[in-house]
Amino acid sequence: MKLGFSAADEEFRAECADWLNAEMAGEFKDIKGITKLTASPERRKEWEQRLGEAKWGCIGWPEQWGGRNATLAQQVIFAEEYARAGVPGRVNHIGIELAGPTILAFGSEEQKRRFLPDIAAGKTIFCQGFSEPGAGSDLASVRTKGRLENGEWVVNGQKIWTSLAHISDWIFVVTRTEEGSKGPKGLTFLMMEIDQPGIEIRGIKQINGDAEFNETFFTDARCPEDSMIGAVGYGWKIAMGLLAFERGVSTLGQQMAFRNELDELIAAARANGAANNPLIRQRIAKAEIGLRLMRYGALRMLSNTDHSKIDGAALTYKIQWASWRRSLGELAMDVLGQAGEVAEGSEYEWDTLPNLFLYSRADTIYGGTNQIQRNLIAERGLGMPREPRGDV
Amino acid sequence: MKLGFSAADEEFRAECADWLNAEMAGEFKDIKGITKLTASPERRKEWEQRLGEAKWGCIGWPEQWGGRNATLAQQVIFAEEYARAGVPGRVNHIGIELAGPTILAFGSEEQKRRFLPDIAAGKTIFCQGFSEPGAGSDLASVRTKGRLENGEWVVNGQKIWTSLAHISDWIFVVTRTEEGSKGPKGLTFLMMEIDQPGIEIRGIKQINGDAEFNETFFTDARCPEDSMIGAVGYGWKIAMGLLAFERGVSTLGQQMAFRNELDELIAAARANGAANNPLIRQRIAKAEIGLRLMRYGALRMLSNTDHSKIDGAALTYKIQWASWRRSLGELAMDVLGQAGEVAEGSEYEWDTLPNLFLYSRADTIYGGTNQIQRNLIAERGLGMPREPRGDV
Amino acid sequence: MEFVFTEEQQMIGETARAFFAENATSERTRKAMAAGGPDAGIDRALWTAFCQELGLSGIGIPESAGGAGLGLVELAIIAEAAGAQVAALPMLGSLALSAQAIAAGGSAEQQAAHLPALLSGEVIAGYVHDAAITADGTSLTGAAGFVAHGGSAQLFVVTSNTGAWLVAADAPGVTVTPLTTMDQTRPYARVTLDGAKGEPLADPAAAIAAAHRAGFVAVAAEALGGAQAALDRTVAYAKERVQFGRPIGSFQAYKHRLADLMIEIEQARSAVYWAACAVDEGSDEAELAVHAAKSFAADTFFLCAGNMIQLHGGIGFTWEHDAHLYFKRARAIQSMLGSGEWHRERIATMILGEVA
Amino acid sequence: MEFVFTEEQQMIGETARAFFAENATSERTRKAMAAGGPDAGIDRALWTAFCQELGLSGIGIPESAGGAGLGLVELAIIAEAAGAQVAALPMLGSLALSAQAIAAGGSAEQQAAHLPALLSGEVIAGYVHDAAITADGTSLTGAAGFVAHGGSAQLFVVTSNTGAWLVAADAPGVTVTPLTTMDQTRPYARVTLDGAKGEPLADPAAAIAAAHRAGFVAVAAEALGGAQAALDRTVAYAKERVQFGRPIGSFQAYKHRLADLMIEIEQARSAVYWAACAVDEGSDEAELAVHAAKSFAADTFFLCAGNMIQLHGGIGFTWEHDAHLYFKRARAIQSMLGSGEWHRERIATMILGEVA
Repeated sequence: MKLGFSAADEEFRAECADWLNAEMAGEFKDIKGITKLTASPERRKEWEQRLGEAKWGCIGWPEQWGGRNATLAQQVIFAEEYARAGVPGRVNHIGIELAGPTILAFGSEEQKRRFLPDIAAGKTIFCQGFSEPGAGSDLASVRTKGRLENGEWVVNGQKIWTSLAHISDWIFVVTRTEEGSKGPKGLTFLMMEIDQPGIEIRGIKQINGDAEFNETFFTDARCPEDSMIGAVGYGWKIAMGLLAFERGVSTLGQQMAFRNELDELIAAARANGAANNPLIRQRIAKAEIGLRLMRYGALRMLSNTDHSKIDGAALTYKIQWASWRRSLGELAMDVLGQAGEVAEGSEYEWDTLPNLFLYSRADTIYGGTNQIQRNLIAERGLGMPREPRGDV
Repeated sequence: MKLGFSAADEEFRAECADWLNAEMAGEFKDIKGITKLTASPERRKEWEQRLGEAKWGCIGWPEQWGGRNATLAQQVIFAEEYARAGVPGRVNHIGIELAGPTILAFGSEEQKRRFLPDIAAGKTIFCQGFSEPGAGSDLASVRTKGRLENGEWVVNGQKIWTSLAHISDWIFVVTRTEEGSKGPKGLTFLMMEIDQPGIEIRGIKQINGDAEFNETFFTDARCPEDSMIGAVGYGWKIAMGLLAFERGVSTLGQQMAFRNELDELIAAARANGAANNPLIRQRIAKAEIGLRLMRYGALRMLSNTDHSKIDGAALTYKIQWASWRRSLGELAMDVLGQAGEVAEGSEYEWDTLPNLFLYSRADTIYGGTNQIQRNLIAERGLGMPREPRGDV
Repeated sequence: MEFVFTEEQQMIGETARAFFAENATSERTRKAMAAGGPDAGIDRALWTAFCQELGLSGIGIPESAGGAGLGLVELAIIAEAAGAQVAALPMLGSLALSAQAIAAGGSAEQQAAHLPALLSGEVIAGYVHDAAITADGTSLTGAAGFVAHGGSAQLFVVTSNTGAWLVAADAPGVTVTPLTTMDQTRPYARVTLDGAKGEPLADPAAAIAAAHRAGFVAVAAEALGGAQAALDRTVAYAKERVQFGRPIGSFQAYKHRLADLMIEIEQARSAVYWAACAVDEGSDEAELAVHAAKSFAADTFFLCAGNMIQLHGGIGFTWEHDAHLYFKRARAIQSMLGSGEWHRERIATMILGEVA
Repeated sequence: MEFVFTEEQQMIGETARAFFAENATSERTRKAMAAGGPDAGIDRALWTAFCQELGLSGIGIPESAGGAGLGLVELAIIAEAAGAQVAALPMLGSLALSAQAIAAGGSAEQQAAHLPALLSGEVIAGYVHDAAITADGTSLTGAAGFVAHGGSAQLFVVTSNTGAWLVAADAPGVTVTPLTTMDQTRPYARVTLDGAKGEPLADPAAAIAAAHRAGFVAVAAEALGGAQAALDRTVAYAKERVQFGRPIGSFQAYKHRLADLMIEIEQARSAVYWAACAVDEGSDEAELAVHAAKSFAADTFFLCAGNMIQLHGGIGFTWEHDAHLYFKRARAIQSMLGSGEWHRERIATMILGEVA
């Protein structure tokens, strides 16, 4: 058990920091410090490509596919320095954290060649088509249909909560390809190009006035037969494997964004005197502790190579960060007082902290609600009886 | 809607206070201020009888049965003054609050004559035999058997958590009288005299070192046929009716005991300086608010004569006070600090506040756990689907 | 001692609930939210109907002052009904705070000059409170940052901790800056007084006390109505919505969450009507009760509205669904007129004394 | 950077867990709880076996001082295993506090004079800390109210905020009053010094720092072990116990409660080993980490132990069931060596500065 980094790691850290700081002071100065996921999409796609050119796009991937084969320590360091430099989040996070690893694990050699280098290069932006209206957290009840027709998959149906679909190039879709099948059986996992007549995207405006999420409609949308990952009927298995990738190194980058939010809150508390309030002090200390524990939980989970046992740190990670962030949003508002409830301009647009307060209500819902997370933890982590499906 | 009391009510209040204070300064001086349920049982039985002689035993009952036909306001006042005078809790609370009202509602005229005057006079102390080992909160799975034999009920089985059984004269028992019946069907409600060879009582030592609860064993225990309340097979209906009585005026007396506990906590916080701690101040204010709201919730519930609708105040009352008291125990320990964890003498016996901390862990369990309460609230109060029984 | 509604109070409640349920619809509220200028966050037609047709605006104002009599209990009943629909109305600033202040602390002339127009809805008043407002004769200087519906007001009741004045919104030295506000059903304005002329109210202490007590009780009642509505709507959704082949309301963890909300709401209900009664009856518990009601009901509403979002899943955090209206209103009620922490500290001071 | 146990650490953990599970049984612990005099709250045979047969008592003490080397990570592993069984042992006072203080701040002579007897278990030391203890030359005056296993100690390590001394329990001017303690597995004594002779430790600052860091980490680790055991035992019960015709673990609300405990425990685990590592590696996070670990793990344990009682129903609050041992230990850990509030305020001071 060792937490410190080696001298070589620290050199690598300096290299990351230098490069990132130079970029954020230079050509990409204009996007430094952006926190909103939907802001400046075109410039941020250019940033993805810049990362790709310099081989910083997916450093943990094999060199063959555009990565650097980076060690865990290096990945940790890059994620930390990335956020420390004020670089905005990756608009292709679905591509690099979910689609890429899925293709790496389950795709054919040809699919790897077709997709991985372009993802690593920041040229192919992915989004995810899992949830459907009427089946938010219940992935097994997918109704979007896929059928093979003349060597092409033809897809009809509707997905919802397809984050950033409006700026993406590809979508991966779980479809029901076996007529009359139910639950996790008969599902197939397809990669589809978005720019086609059969796919229509409509934004969903959220509580904070922004529209990150979308509804995506499929009307005889098409993709080639070999755009399927795995085999017909393997969709569930792949979707489940993919959920495991959600707990990768990217969590550390996300945490650094949380660090920035907490630092902004601390600055606000100092500025308006809330930092002298003993109750606020206790809550800030708790938030600080929670964030640190998130980091060390993630390091435990990433350091763990024994996959024979349930990894408690991994299993509890989603609810932990989502709950932490929701509390942070409430704390931020209590620090700001009524001033947090008014925006600067005439538009309904919110600064980091009030936006955190509003947006974090979604954190405990998407990607499996806190309720679903507790089911998983109790059933997989503690071996409690499974919640029965009904037949309504 | 009116909260104030009339001038006549205030006169009644003075009368109550005068009498109670005189008693607590005189013959019953030695029991003033006792808070532990198991302390000085013999003297407290004498106190029950003194109350009975002066017709203060069950003031809400009809005069015919030893009561005073007191109005709600009068009952509220008596309960408040009772606790204010430092009078210890009623050792016969099961008799006056549960057994008595049950007999009044479901008993025959002869049963009323046999039991009610003696309960009101403090001469018959009752305890309650509902829970069984292996079926704590699941009343419907009663296994204690009753059978009629030569005009007598013969009872075999075991009850548990029979509070104060060791100082009681009678026990009311729910028995399964229909061979092979299941769930709420086939149950019968019996009143049994405790002093008989077929009934054995063993104390259960609790977390605080005290033993208020008991296991009660029935081995061919007997009672006359007409010691049954209602009819054969009506046990469930009566037991359910009885649970409603648990939310009567006695709650106000209980609250005054809580008032005394909170006052003791406040005094301790002032004495040791914890009252200057802003976090403690917030928690004490919350406790004060919670106690007041308990009072006004109880007054809403007692004032409500429209029984056609679900009474939310009544339905949520148990979990409210139990949770409040558990929190108060934790607050008390935080006020006292480590000093709360050491006792004065060499015996494992605890002062009011540490005892509150320990004993209140039972408050959220007996009489229907907080979990059971939430089921009831969701199902009866909000009309949510019922939790299915299993068939294990 | 009878802690249930009288028949008259029940009737007022039924009338108010029916009125708001029918008229303060989501569609109309959203139109008011989107409006700018003096109509921002106000459904004008609803306000006129409430004041003039329904005639409930005078409740809690003595008949001698042109009101309908009755007291805070009845005012709370109405505020609860309005809160249940998150109605976009200037009820808080204009009636619960300003009209109460004038009725309690204004001279007969001041009452006659202003109350009829406030009660008819023709004039909207805003309540401007800041401890640091100073008066040089009748010339007022200071500012308050979060005046509810301040951008729609023609008249301000201005109070410091000791003084109370009437100030015309268009008087020289008055600057009103409407603010983009999280709760768009009750937008704030910043009101700055730079030597603005104020007409002193006859009894400023009475005005301030009445405004604050009525304000605390009114927002607490609004919170109660909002909390109950958030629960009711979530209960309805839980019965309909099917996930994993079952109505989501059949999941025990979901049920228990709903039960926890009901437990809080029942206490909030006791708090609101205890406080209203205590004020109406002049009980010596009144001070403690209004602080308890404001802090407890606001927290209850926030808890319920937050859970309303959570228990609706994805749809719950969309703009399209009404959950965010409740959520933002709940947050606003928590922070306005003193935070929960402030109100609890007042109570702590009553029972523990000041911090040594 | 590798945040997993080494093979050696895993082995130590397995050894310790097996030892305590086999030997620190409920029966033996209850015997120690009921004992009086110097054996109060100590299973003497267990202590001897732990120190001499198992030979784990020297872990965290440098080999140069007669210890087994290694660091706080290994000490935490052992404390976690002992905490899982609520073992009745003087490990905290004698090893984690006193021996650490002597090893870090004692001269070579002081180490040689005392550590062997402490590590062999022949001598039990108590740790007496109070900011107000004063020294007049080597004559100490003051008192500490809650010295863990103080009634069993032959030697005291006495510290104020600046000084550290060794005091023999039988020295003139030392009064030891054993106290009836809620957690009978770790009874307190009041130790009063009335001009008692103290031998100054060579480096008092090092002694105090080492004792406190090791003490915070050790009780945090104990809390972690206790919390996990409380959850494990409740999980086992939930699978067996049938109510309403179903295993109670099939009730979703019950499952979710257990899940919430696991979520906290996983964080507590990160906290404990982060803190232990940070101290061992001399990281500049160490100070923050030990405060985080103590406060977080203590609260986690209390939550888990409270739920252990609740989720066992009636049997959970009986004396006969072990739940109350966990519950009382958890409470004791919360209040000893600084409350959670105190530790969090230390962290707040690090990130926000002192209150202005």
